[in-house]
Amino acid sequence: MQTHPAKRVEIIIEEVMEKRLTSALLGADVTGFTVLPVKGGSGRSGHWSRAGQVGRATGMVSVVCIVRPDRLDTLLEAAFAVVEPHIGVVSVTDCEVLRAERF
Amino acid sequence: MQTHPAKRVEIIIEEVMEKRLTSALLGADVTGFTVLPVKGGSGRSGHWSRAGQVGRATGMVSVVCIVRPDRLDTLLEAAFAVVEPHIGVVSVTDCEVLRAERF
Amino acid sequence: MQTHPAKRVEIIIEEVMEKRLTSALLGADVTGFTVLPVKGGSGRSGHWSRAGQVGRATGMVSVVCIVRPDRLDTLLEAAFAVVEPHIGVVSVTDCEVLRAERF
Amino acid sequence: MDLFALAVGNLTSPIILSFALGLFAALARSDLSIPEAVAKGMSIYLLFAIGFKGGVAVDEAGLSGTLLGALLGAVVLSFALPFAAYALLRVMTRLSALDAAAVAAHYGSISIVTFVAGTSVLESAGLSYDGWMVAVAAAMEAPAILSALWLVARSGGGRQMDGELMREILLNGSIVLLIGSFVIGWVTGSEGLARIESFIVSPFQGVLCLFLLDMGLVAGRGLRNARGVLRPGLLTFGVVMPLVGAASGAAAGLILGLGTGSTMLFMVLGASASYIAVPAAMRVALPEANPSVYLTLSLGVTFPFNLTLGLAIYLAVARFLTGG
Amino acid sequence: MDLFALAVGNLTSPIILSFALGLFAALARSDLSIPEAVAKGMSIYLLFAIGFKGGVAVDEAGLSGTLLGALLGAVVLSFALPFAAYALLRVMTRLSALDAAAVAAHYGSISIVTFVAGTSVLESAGLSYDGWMVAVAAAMEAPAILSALWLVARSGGGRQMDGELMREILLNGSIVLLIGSFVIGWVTGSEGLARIESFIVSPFQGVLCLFLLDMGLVAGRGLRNARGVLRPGLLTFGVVMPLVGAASGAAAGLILGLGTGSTMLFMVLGASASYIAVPAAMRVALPEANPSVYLTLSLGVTFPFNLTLGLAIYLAVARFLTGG
Amino acid sequence: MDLFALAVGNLTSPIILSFALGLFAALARSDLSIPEAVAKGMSIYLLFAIGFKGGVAVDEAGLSGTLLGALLGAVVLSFALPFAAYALLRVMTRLSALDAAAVAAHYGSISIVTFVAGTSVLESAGLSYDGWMVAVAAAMEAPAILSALWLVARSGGGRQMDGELMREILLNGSIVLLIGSFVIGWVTGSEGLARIESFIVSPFQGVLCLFLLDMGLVAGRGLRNARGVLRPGLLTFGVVMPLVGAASGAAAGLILGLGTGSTMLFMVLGASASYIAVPAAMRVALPEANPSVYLTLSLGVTFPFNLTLGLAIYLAVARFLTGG
Ligand SMILES: Nc1ncnc2c1ncn2[C@@H]1O[C@H](COP(=O)(O)O)[C@@H](O)[C@H]1O
Ligand SMILES: Nc1ncnc2c1ncn2[C@@H]1O[C@H](COP(=O)(O)O)[C@@H](O)[C@H]1O
Ligand SMILES: Nc1ncnc2c1ncn2[C@@H]1O[C@H](COP(=O)(O)O)[C@@H](O)[C@H]1O
Ligand code: NA
Ligand code: NA
Ligand code: NA
Repeated sequence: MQTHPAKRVEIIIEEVMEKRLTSALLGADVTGFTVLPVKGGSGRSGHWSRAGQVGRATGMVSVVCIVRPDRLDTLLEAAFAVVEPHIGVVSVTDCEVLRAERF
Repeated sequence: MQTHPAKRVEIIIEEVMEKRLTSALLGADVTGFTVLPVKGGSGRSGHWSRAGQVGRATGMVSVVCIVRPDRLDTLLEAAFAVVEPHIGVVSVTDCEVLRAERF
Repeated sequence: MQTHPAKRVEIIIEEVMEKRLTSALLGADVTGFTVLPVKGGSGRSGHWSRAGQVGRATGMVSVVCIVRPDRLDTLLEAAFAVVEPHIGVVSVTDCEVLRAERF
Repeated sequence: MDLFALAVGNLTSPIILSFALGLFAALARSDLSIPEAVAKGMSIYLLFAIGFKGGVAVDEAGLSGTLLGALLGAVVLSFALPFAAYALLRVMTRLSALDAAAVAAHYGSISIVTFVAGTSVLESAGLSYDGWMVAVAAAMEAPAILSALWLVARSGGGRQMDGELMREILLNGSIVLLIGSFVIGWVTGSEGLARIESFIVSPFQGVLCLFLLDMGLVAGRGLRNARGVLRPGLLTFGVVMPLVGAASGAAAGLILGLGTGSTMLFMVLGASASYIAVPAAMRVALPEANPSVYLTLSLGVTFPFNLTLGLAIYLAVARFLTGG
Repeated sequence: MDLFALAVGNLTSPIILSFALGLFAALARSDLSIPEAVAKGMSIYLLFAIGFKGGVAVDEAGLSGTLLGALLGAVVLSFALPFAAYALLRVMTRLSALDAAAVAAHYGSISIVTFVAGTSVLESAGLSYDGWMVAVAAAMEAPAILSALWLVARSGGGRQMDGELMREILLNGSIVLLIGSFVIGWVTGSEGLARIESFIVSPFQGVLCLFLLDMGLVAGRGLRNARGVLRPGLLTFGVVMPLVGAASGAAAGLILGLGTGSTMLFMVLGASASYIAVPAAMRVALPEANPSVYLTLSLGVTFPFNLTLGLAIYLAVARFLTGG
Repeated sequence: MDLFALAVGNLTSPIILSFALGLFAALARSDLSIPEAVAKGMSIYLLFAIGFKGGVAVDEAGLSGTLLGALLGAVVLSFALPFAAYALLRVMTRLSALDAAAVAAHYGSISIVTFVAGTSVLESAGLSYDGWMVAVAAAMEAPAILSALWLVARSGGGRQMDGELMREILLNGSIVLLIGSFVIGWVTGSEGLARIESFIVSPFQGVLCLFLLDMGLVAGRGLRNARGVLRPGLLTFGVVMPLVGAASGAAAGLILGLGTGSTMLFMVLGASASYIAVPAAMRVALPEANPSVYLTLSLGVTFPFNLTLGLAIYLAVARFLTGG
């Protein structure tokens, strides 16, 4: 089938920063993204798990964002401004999408 | 370690369409896939979140499917037939897998 | 923006093996990973869903791990030792990351 | 001024105030939220409890001949109301034929929480109702969807109703649980009730409060995201259509010769709009229809209207009509 | 016809009917489902409540010398039953040694919900039982796993039992919660019970209904996905093995001189098959064994059999044997 | 030895033992865990119930002039305590200014579960308290955050407080729900309470047990992961600071002329440390501060101390001071 090149950006970020990140994305005209829940993880600040947690201080979410290649830099800059002082991981993968007109 | 080329297909689709999509995949002999929950997102039809929702009308899921490269087209056609009139995002990434005999 | 090449490893594995896998990763000095919940799926051993399940025998999780390319083999060997006799899927994708010093 | 006092009494019940709190929190962008799993758990509890109690009531009171008539009336009403809604929408708003049909389906179907809130109002007023009204509620869930699909097909759009979708609609979780627990209640009767009474009767009102808190949160979030959608015409429809539905319900109640309580509940069923089963069916069958229109209208306008003013009005009218 | 009446009375209790409703909904492919978090929450509630009440009962009745004997008997039974199950499976079915051992582990261990349903039946029949039977239940959870691993090792397969797995099995959530709340109940006694009675006693039966609804849904889904697996031999085993287990439990009860209630519960423990702790341990220790065999058998065949017919039979037999 | 008996009585209550069970299970690395959604559901229930009951109490007893003074005192206390905590931390530990300020914010704010456990102790002792103490609790949630940010800004670090963060803090879920249900309780009064009493009053203690089981699990997991963090200086601070906070609370109670119950609760508020609202605010405003320091200290040290010994001490002191 006919596919089109695009970029898949995955931003793993603290749950408390989710709204700030998505606002920044929307502000940079990146209107398409999907937020996945995260169960737990490990990093330089240690191990954590959401099991039984009531507060939001220890959770992360994963924001997946598929964009046209020429929009990548705008996206990364918007994301970086939010992520910078915080913990979080930003990765970019090449991908192909169906229905390019949607992006 | 020895790895083998494969394709990673990610289909973000409405929860109400999940069963139809997986039936179509199984029908096309794509028997391996994993369904991830989705917390929220944004697209041309606006912002949404699963928080506190009882109904299934507003949720999405992410179906991840790793296939041998030569099975990709069959998969995409099966998926496209389901996704076409609906909202949803299909992306394909090159990957390498361990244990190629499983795919 | 300045990005750096890295590898994104995704390990879909049985929930009962999660702790063994993450211990093996930590043992191989792979300290950064994120665990995503999984809702359901299908494979050679059939269809499953977490809906209404109390026990842990039928669930899977997805462990995402972003590493420097030169750490990939260590990671795969550690993961393989755990996954080998079990069901589970390991895939590796090339990606680019911001803030390479974190990996 | 009986109606006024009733409305005020209703407005200051913990149930309504909990809904208002949720609405306020969401509009003020508080991060208060109830986990999806807890919300679903509460809805399962409410469906199970209301179905079970209905079944027990039937076991105790016996089945009058009216049940069959009421079920028939319910199906007819659910089939017919979408046509009225569709006509009103085409006149009052500028919605496309497709969107109008999708909205119309919601108003032919019912909201079980509104029904539950209606039974609460009856209890406060010391009035009883027929236990089988929960079966009547279940019977009204699905037919409206068929009318809407027919309306779309007639205007040349939409997809054909397939068997799979039909099965999904008829066996959707709410219907199965409601009917299933109704049958369980009927079979086990008051002896069964005695065993689980302190689970399904005593805490019922409290759970309803928290559930309405959640519905307020969801409705408020929907209203915030859909500001652009709610034109005056639509808003008016969201308040007028329940009155039309209630009037039809009242007619059905009178024709069937139901008592005050059951007539009021029939009005509530007519007036209420689905926000669980029908939206999900519309996503499948009419994917091109705009969900924020029908969700906002049903949950953000009609539901609060019924809860705050509607129930009081319907009770007053039902009393007047049946002399109860 | 005492047994028959009892079976019918049991079959029409809200508990069993809720299970049947879940089973029906899943087999009819309704989308009714209970969120995983809610199901887990209910199971935590049930374990906490049953453990706590057991502890309070011990505080009230005092510890007779029988407890130690009963614990010992329980461990022996749990070790021994897998051998019986394994032998039966090798004769009655064509399962591989590995699969047979994995299934056998389940039948030496226990299902706490079946135990809880057993206590419900006793209560309905106005019979009491020793509070420490919950400790006996906990003691039977794990030993069977060791027997199964030994069976596999003997036939040259499987992996060695490592310390980590041992710790996981002994400290698995259900055991810790059951024993922990048993101790809390024992320490705080009836004064503690008074403070939380309206949480753990009154709504108990109702929560059990919803939990069994969920189990029916899960069992039904499992049966649908595993149609190919359930050959006649396996099906027969799923009904015969509980009777063997119950007979062993009855023997233990008689030898220990337990009362009617406790003897019946010992039979229930012998008859029931694990569907939480053991399957998880098998996934780790015997990954090559086919999970759909043991899950379907335990949850889809033996559990419903025990719930519907088994409990009535065990009670009748226990009464006959103890003259209760 | 009144204090001693009280401490022992408190230590053997189901509530404390449930917390201990959770702590034990986590430290022993059992896989026992309560789903996040269930934990959140229980916390929503507890906030709703405690707020509602407070509001009803105000409706019944009327508002004495003390409320305004108490609110003012609460805000002052919440602003002031972080300075005391910061000074102590700089003297007793080697935390950086940033980490010290982040920890200090927690101790000026409050833990609503500790408050709830305090009301339980009062009830057991047959003492009453002013219903509006829940409003006082809500008033103490946020001000401490501002003090901490000011301390950081003064030492040249941190980020500026933006309007968005301010809104988030003031409208955070716990505050909105607590104040909201307080108002609902006040408006609907004892008539409203009667309708939902068997939901929010009877099962309250039992839900609290399960919630504390979960808190024990979370605290235990935190302690295991943060072994390196808890140096002796920090540990000592985690026990001394509550006493300082309680003393300030006692002073406030005396100045305002509160009764024994309310004075004790004021002490509890001063002594307790936030583990929900403040940590989340710190992640946003002071991302460089180490979360395992403040989470472990608040939830792993101060919370258990208050629960086990603190409450008994505060009650004894409050009785002594007010002659109650
Ligand atoms: N290399 C990585 N791959 C995937 N996730 C990571 C990685 N490093 C960190 N994370 C996630 O980000 C969180 C915070 O990381 P850190 O700031 O290193 O403690 C971790 O708990 C993980 O959930
Ligand atoms: N570019 C994108 N990247 C990731 N997810 C997307 C994207 N576009 C849409 N989605 C997801 O698909 C849903 C529906 O998209 P839409 O049809 O554009 O409203 C959104 O709410 C997102 O969850
Ligand atoms: N090709 C695949 N792509 C994605 N997930 C898979 C794939 N194969 C298996 N899985 C996941 O792994 C689980 C076990 O697979 P299997 O061992 O083949 O039964 C499935 O239920 C899926 O969740
Ligand atoms: Na209607
Ligand atoms: Na057994
Ligand atoms: Na404090």
